[in-house]
Amino acid sequence: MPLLTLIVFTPLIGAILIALVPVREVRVLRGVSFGITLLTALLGFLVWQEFDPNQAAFQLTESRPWFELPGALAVNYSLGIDGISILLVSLTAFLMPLVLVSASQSITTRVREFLVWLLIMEAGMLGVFLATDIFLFYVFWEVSLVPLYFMLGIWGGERRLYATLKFFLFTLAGSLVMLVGVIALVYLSGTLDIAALTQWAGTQPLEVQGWLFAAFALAFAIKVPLLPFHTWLPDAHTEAPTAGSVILAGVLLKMGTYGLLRFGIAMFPLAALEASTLFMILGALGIIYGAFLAMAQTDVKRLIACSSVSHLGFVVLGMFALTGAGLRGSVLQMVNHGLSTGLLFLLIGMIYERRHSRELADYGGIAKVMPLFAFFFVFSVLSSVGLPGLNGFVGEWLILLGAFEASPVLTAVSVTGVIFGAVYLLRATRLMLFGEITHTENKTLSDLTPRELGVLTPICLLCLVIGVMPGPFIQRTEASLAVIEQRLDAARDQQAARVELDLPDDQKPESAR
Amino acid sequence: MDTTIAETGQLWPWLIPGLPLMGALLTGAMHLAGLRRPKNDDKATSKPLAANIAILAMAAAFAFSIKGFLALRGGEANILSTSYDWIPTGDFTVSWSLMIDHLSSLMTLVVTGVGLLIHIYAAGYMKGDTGYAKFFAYLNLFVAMMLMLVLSDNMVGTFVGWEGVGLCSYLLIGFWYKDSWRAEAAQKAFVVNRIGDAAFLLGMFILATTLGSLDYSAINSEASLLAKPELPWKLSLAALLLFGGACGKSAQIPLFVWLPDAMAGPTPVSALIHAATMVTSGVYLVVRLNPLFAAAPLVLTLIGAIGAATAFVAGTSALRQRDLKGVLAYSTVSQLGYMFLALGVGAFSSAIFHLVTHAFFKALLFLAAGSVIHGMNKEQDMHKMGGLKAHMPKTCLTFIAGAAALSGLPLMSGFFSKDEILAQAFAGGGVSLILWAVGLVTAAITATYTWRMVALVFFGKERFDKQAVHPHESGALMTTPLFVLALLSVGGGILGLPIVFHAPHILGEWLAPVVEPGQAILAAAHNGHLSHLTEWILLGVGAMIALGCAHLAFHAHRQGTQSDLAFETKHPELALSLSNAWGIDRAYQVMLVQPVMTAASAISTLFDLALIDGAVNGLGRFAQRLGQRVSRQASGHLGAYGLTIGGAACALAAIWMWIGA
Amino acid sequence: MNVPTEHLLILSAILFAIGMGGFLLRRNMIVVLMSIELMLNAANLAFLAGARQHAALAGHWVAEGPVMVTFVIAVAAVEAAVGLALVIAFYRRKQTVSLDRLSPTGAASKAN
Amino acid sequence: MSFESLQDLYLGAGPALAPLLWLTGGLLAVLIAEITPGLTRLRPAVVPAALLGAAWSAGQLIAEPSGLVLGGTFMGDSQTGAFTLIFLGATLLAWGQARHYYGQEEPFLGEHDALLITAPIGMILMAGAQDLIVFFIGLELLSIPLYCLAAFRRTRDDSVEAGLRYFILGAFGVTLFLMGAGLVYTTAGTLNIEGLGDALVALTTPLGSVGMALILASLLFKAGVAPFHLWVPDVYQGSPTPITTLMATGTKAAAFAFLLRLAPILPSEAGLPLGIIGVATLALGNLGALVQTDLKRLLAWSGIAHAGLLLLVISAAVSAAGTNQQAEILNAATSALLLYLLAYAFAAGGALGLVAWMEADGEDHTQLSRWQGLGSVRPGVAAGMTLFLLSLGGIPATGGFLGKWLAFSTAVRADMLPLAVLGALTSVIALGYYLRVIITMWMKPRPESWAIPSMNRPLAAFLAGFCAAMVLALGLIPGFVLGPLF
Repeated sequence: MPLLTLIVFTPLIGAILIALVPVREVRVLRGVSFGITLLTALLGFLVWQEFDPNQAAFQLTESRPWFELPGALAVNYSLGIDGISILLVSLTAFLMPLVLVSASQSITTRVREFLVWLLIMEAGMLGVFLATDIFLFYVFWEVSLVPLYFMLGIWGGERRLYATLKFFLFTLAGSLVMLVGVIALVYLSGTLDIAALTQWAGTQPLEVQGWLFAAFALAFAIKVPLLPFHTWLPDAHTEAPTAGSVILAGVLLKMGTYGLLRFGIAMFPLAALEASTLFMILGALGIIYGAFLAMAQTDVKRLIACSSVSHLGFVVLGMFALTGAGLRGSVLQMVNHGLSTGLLFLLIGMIYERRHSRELADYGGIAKVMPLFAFFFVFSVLSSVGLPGLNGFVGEWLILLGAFEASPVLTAVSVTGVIFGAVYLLRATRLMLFGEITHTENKTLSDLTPRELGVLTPICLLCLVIGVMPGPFIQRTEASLAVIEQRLDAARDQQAARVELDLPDDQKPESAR
Repeated sequence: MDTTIAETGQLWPWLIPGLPLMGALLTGAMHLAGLRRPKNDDKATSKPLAANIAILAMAAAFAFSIKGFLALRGGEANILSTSYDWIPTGDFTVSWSLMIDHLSSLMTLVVTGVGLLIHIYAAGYMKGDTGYAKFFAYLNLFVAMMLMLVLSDNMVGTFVGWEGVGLCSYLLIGFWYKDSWRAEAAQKAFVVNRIGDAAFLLGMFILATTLGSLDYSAINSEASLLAKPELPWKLSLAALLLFGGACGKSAQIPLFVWLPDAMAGPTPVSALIHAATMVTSGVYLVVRLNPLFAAAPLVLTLIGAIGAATAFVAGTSALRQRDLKGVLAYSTVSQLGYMFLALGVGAFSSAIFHLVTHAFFKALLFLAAGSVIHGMNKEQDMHKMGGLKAHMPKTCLTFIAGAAALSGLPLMSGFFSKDEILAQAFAGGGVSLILWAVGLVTAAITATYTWRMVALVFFGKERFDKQAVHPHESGALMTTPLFVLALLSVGGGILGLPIVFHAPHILGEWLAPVVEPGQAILAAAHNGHLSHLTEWILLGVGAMIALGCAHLAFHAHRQGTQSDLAFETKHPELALSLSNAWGIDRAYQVMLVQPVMTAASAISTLFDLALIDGAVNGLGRFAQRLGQRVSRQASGHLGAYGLTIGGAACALAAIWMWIGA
Repeated sequence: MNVPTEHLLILSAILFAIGMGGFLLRRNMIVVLMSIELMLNAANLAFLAGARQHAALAGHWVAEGPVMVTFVIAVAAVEAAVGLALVIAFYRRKQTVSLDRLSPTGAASKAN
Repeated sequence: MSFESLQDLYLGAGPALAPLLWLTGGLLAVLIAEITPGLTRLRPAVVPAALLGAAWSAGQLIAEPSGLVLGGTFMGDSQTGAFTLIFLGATLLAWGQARHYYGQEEPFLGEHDALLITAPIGMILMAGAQDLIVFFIGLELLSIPLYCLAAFRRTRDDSVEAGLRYFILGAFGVTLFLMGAGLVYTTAGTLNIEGLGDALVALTTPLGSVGMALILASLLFKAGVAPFHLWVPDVYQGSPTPITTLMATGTKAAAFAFLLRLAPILPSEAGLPLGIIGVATLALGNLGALVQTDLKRLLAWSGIAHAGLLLLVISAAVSAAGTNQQAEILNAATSALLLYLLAYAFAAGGALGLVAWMEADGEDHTQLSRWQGLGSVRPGVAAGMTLFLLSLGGIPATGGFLGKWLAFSTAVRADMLPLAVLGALTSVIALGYYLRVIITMWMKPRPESWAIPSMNRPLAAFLAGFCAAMVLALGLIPGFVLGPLF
C-alpha cells in the first residue's frame, strides 16, 4: 500500500478535517489532532520496519505523473526513502504526537488554527524528506515555511512580528537562489528525478558542479544556520511558542543539513571536495561562536537557541569531513540534536507555563520544589553536552573522529566546543536549579504533571537507547552513505587526475603526458 | 587479539559493573518514588532499605572481583566478557567489552573493597539527610562507572567510565545543592574534568587514525613497533594528550584546581571519589598504556617533572590549610604527584603500589575526618578543634594509624610504597635524581603537615565552645570501617616489601605481565640498578626524615594554634598565597575565566547584535528608505511623468541605435 | 518637382517636437489636448511620406500609409471627444482646467 | 476590390474572429437593452453571456487554431486563443466586482457595461495583431474605454483625476507608437510584422531603430514597466477597484501579448538591455510597494514588479533570437507568460475583488490599517487574501509559484543566469510587503471599537472563491492549463 503517500497526507487530511469539522470545544479538537499525529507516528514506525538497511537506492518508492513543463520535462509526484532520510522521517513522526500533547496546555487562544498549522507543518516536513522529484521537494521545502511563520507570528512572544518576518525572509532569500539553481540543474540535465540528477551531476566537470553546489549550499547554509546567516535563529526560537521551537530545533534545522548532504555532497562530489575545508571552518567557527554566544545569554530560551548553532556546527563539521565516521556521525547527530534540544525546549516551555519568565535571574533553587523537573533537566543537559552512554556522545564522537581524519587542527579547535558546551549548559543548570530559592514565586511552583512526564519519558528513553545501542540506527544509513563515499572516492581520483593535468608539461609524470 | 586469552565471551564479568548499576537504578527509583509521596512521612521505612540495597550491590561486586582475582591467580589467562557492537565508525567498530587482567582485577578489588567500606560508613554518616536514597543511587552509579573505566578493554569504553565518574563527582559534590557555592564547586569540577577529557578525546583520535583500532591489546602491541622511526612524534603527541586527560582527572598541575573545591561534597564522597578511586584513574590509564608511554621518553620525563612539581606545590599548600578536609585534599594531590613521579621514572608497578596503599590510608583519614566533623556538628576549621582525643578515642586511634601511614613512618604501608618510588627515582640517575630530591623534600613536608593536623585536632587545648558543640564518638556503623582501613594502612606494606628484605614483592610480580612490555622498552633505553647498600641507606634516610619531621611538627602544634598564627604574622603574603595553592586558582580566574566571559558578552552584544543583526536590520531600513524615494517619484505631477516618459523613450532610442551600430 | 522623403520626415519630426513641447510645458489641459492632436498629425505626415516613397519604388499605389492615416484621424477625433469630456468632468469638480490643480498622490498626499 | 475577394478574405476567418464577434454582439445587445425600456431588466445577464460565449469560441480556437486570417493581419493561433481566455477572465472578474460597487453611479451601469465589453475586443486585437495597424486599433479600442471607466465615479476627485491622468499619458503613449510606426514604415516599407522581420537590416538604420524604440517605449508604457511606470500607482489607486482589476490584469496581458509577437523580430543584442530594465523594474516595483499603506497602491506597485519579471521573460525570448534554440525558448517564454499572467490575473484579481468587497463597508477600507485583525472577525476573507498574496509572492502550491518557476526557467535557458539570480533576490523584497499585510490581518489584534464588516454580497463571495480555487488549481494541478497549450 502507498505507505509514503499515506504518511505525508494523513496530517494534511487531518488538518483539513480539523479546519472544517464544526465541533466547538477545544478538547475534542486536541484529541482528534493527537490521534492523527499518533496515526502518522504509527505509519512512521511501519516505514522504519519496512526499511531494508542494505539497499542504498530509494525504497518504498511511489511515482505518479503530475504535469509537463515546457521542454517536454515530465514533473511527477514521486516519493522515496533511503538511508539519509529514514532517521529524520522517523524523528519527525516520533516527535509530533509529543509536541502536540505539550502544546495542548500552553496554547489556549485560537486553538483550532494552531492545530491546523501544526499538522500542515508536519506534512510539509515529511514531504521534504520523502520527495524524490526535485520540483516536489522544492514545493514542500517552501510550503513547510508558511506554517511556522504563522505559528511564530500569532502565538509568539513580544517581538514575534520582527522575529517571524526575519525568519521568513532569511530562509526565503536562500531558497530563491536555490530555485534558480534547481531550474538550471533541471534544464541542464533534462530530468527532475533526484536519483537521475545525482547520477548526471556526478559526471559533470568541476566548473558546472561548482556554481550549482554554491546555489544549493547557500540556501541550506541559511537554514542550518551556518555562521554568518544565523541571527534569525535566536530570535525565532525565543519568540516561538514551545511547540514551535521544539519543531524548529527538532526537525526544521535538519532540513538544512539534510539538504547539504543530499543536494550538496551526494550530488556534487567534486564541488563538495573543493568546498569541504571552507565548510569545516564554518562548522568549527559555528561551534565556538555559538558556545560563546550561549555563554553570554540571560534568556534561557535564547541560550538553548545559541547552543543549537553550536551543535549544528558539529553536524556540518562532521559532514564536510567527507569521511566514513564523519558522515555517519553527522546523520546520527541530526537526530540526537533534535531529541536533546527538543527535550530542553519542552522543559523550558513547562517551566514558562508556571513562572511566565525566561530570564535566568528569575529562577534559582527550583530543584528543591520541582525535583522531577530537575532530574529531566539535568538528563537533557547531559544528553546535549554529550555524556557517554547518552545519544549526544555517539554522534559527537563519530563526528570528531571523522573530522580528525580530515583536519586534526580544526578538530582540536572544535573539541574546545565540547568544553564550552559544558560551561554554558551547566551554568544555566546551576542558575536555574541549584542555590537558594530567592524569589517567593518559586516556592510554590508545582512539579511535573503525569501528562508532562508522559511527553518527556519516551524522548529520554530514546536518548538512552541511541546512546547505548546506536547500531540499528547507524546501520540503516550505512548503505546510502557507502554509495556517497564511493562517489567521493571517485571524485578524489578525478581531482587527483585533474591536478596532474594542470602541472606544466615538464613536471608531468611520463604516464600523463 | 592474541589467542592466549581465555576463550571469549563469558557473561559474568558484566556483573561487576552491572550490579552497582542495578543498585543505582533501584535506589534511584526509590528516591523518585519517594518524591511522589507527600512530604510528611519522609522518615518512611525506605531509608535503611536504600542503604542496604547499595551495600548489597557493592558486596556482590566485591565478591565477583575476588572470583576474577582468584581465577587469574590460578594461572588462567585474562578473562574476556561477551562483547556487543556499539559504534560502527566505517573503518572499525567500537564494542562494549570488558577484560579482566592482572591490572584491572587489582583495581576492581581496590574500588569495590574500599567502596564497600565507604558505603557502610555512609549508611551511618548520611542518616538524617532527606536525599538519602538519592545519595546511594549516585554512589552506586559512581562505582559502576569506575568499574567500567577499569574493566573496559577499549579506550572508548574507558572514556564512558571516564566521563561517567566525572558526572557522578559533579552530582555528589553538588549533593547539598541548596548552598550555591557547592553547586559552583560541582560545576568547576565538571568543567575542569571536561578540559582533560577534551585532551583525552584528541589523544584517542590520534591513536584511532594512526593505529586503526582503539583496543588496548592492539595499541600496546602496535606501540612496541614504535621503536621503528617512522611514527615517532604522532604517538608521543597522543601520549602527551592522554596525559593531559590524566591530569584533568587525577588533579595534577595545571588541572588540579578543582580538587580542593570538591571538598564541598559530603565526606564519604571525598573519601571514595576524591581519595581512593576516581583521582587514581589517571595513574591507571598511564599504567594500562605503559608501552605507549615508555616509547615516548620525553613525555615520561614531563610526567615525572609534573608529578614532582605537583607533589611539592600541593604539599606546601597543605601546610597552611586551616580546614581539616582542605589539608587532606591537598595531601591527596601531593600523593598523586608522587604516583606520577613514579610513572615518570618508569616505575609503573611502584606507582600502582602507592596507589593501593594511598587508597587505604587516605580513605581512612577522610572517613576519620568525617567522623570528627560529624561529631563537631559540621565544624571543619582545625583552629576551632583540639583535645578531641578524650571525646573520640576510636576515631583518634584510627586517625593516628592513617597519619602514620601517610607520613611514611617506618614499617607503615606508606613508608614502603613511598620509599620504593624514591628508590626507583634515585636508581634512575641523571634527571630523575632531581625528582628524587624534590620527592625527599616533599616527604618531609608531608610528615610535617600530617602531624600538625593530628596535633591540632586531637591534642592540646579544647578550642571549641562547650555549650554549642558536644563532640561524641560516632556509632559502630562508622567506626568499624575505620578499624578495617586502619589495619590495611598499617599492614599494607607487605604487598611490596623491598628486595633487601628478601621477601617477594607480591605486587611487582602480580603486575609483571601488564607492565613488562613497557619495562622492556625502557630497559632497552637505560637500566639503573641499586646495590643493597644504597637501598639500606635510602630506607634509613627516609625513615629518619619521616620520624624527625613528625616529631617536630607534633610538638610545635601540641599546644595549639600559636605557631600557625606566628607564621602568619611573620610573613603574611607567603602564608596567604600558600594557603590557596600558590594563587594558581585565582590566576586561572583572572587569566582564563574572566576573559572568556567578557569575550562571550562582547561577541554576543557587540559582534552578533550590533554587527550582523545591525547589518540585517540596516538592509531592511535601507530598502525602506529606497522605497520611500521610489514611491515619492509617483507624486501625481503630470508634467514630471511626461518628462520621464519622453526622456525614457529617447534613452531607449539611443540604446537601439547603439545596438544597431 | 518631387520633394525628397527626408524633408517630409524632418517636417514631421518638427511638428512632433512642437506637439511634445506643448504637451510637456503648457499647464492648460485644452492646450495639452491640442498638442496631442498635433503630434498625431505629425505621425500622419510620417506615414504619408513613407507611403509616397514606397509607391514611387513599387511603381503602384501603396495602401498601408493612407489606410493608417484614416484610422489615426478617426481615433484622433474620438480621443479629442473623450479628452474634452474628462476635462469638463474635472472642470465641474475643480472649476479650473489648470494641470497644477491635480491633487498630489502617493506618500505626499495622505497623512499616512 | 471585388466582392469575391472581400468575401474570401473573411471566409477562412470564421473561427479566428468568433470571440470578437461574440463580444461585438454582446456590445450591441447591451446598447439595445439600454435604449429599449422593456429590456433594461435583461441587461445584467447580457455581458456575462457574451463573455462566456466568447470564451467557448476561444476554447475552440485553441483546439484547432486557424492561423493567419484577414489577409495576414491577424493571427488566430492557440496563443491568441489562450490570451483571449485571460482577457475574458479579467473582464468577467471586473464585471462581477462592479455589481453593487457603485453608489450614485448605479443608473449609469448600462454605459459602464458597454465600455467594459469593448475593452476585451481591443485586447484580443492587440494579442493577435500581425500588423501594426490592427495593433493600433486594438490599442485604441482598449485604451479609450478604460479612460472613461477610470473616471466613472464622477462624484469622487481621485477617480476623475485618475481618468484624466490616464487619458493624457495614454494619449501621449499612443502618439509615440504612431510616430515610431511611421518611421518604421518609411524605412521598412511594410507594417506587417513578418515583413518587418525580413527587413531587419533596414531596422538597424538610425531612423529605423528610433522607430522601433518608440514602438517599444509605448508598449513598455502600456505594460507599466519602469521607467514608464509612474502613472500606474495613481491611476490604479484612483480608478474604481473593478476597473483597477481590469487594468492590472487585462492591459498588462495585452501589452505583453504583443511584445511576445514582436520578440522574434527584435535584434538579439536588445535582449540584455531589456533584461536589465526588467530586473530594474522588479526591484523598483518591490521597493515602491514596501512603504505603501494603501492596499490598492501596494498592489499597483507589486503589479509593476510583476511586469518587470515578465519583461525578463520577453528579454530571454529576444536574446535567443537567431540562436538554434530560438523556437524552444520562444515556446517556453510563451507558456511562461501565459501561465504567469493567468495566475497573476486570478491572484491580483481576487485580491482586488476582496478590496472592492470590503470597500462596500466604507471608503477607507482600502487603507491597510483598516484590515487589522480581520482574521479574527472574517477568517474567510482573510484566508482568501492570504492565499492571493502568497500566490503573488510565488510561494509553492499556488499558481504564482509555477509562474515564477517558468519565468526563471526561460531566463535560465536563455542563459541569462546572473539576471535570474538578481531577479530571484529582489523578489525576496516582495515577500516583505506581502507578509506585512498578512501580519496585519492575522497577527495584530482587532480594536473592539471597529464594526464587523457586513460582507453580504454573494456574487463577490463566489468570485473570490472561484479565484482562490483557480489559484490553487494552477499551483497543484497545472496540467489542465499547461497541457493544451503545447
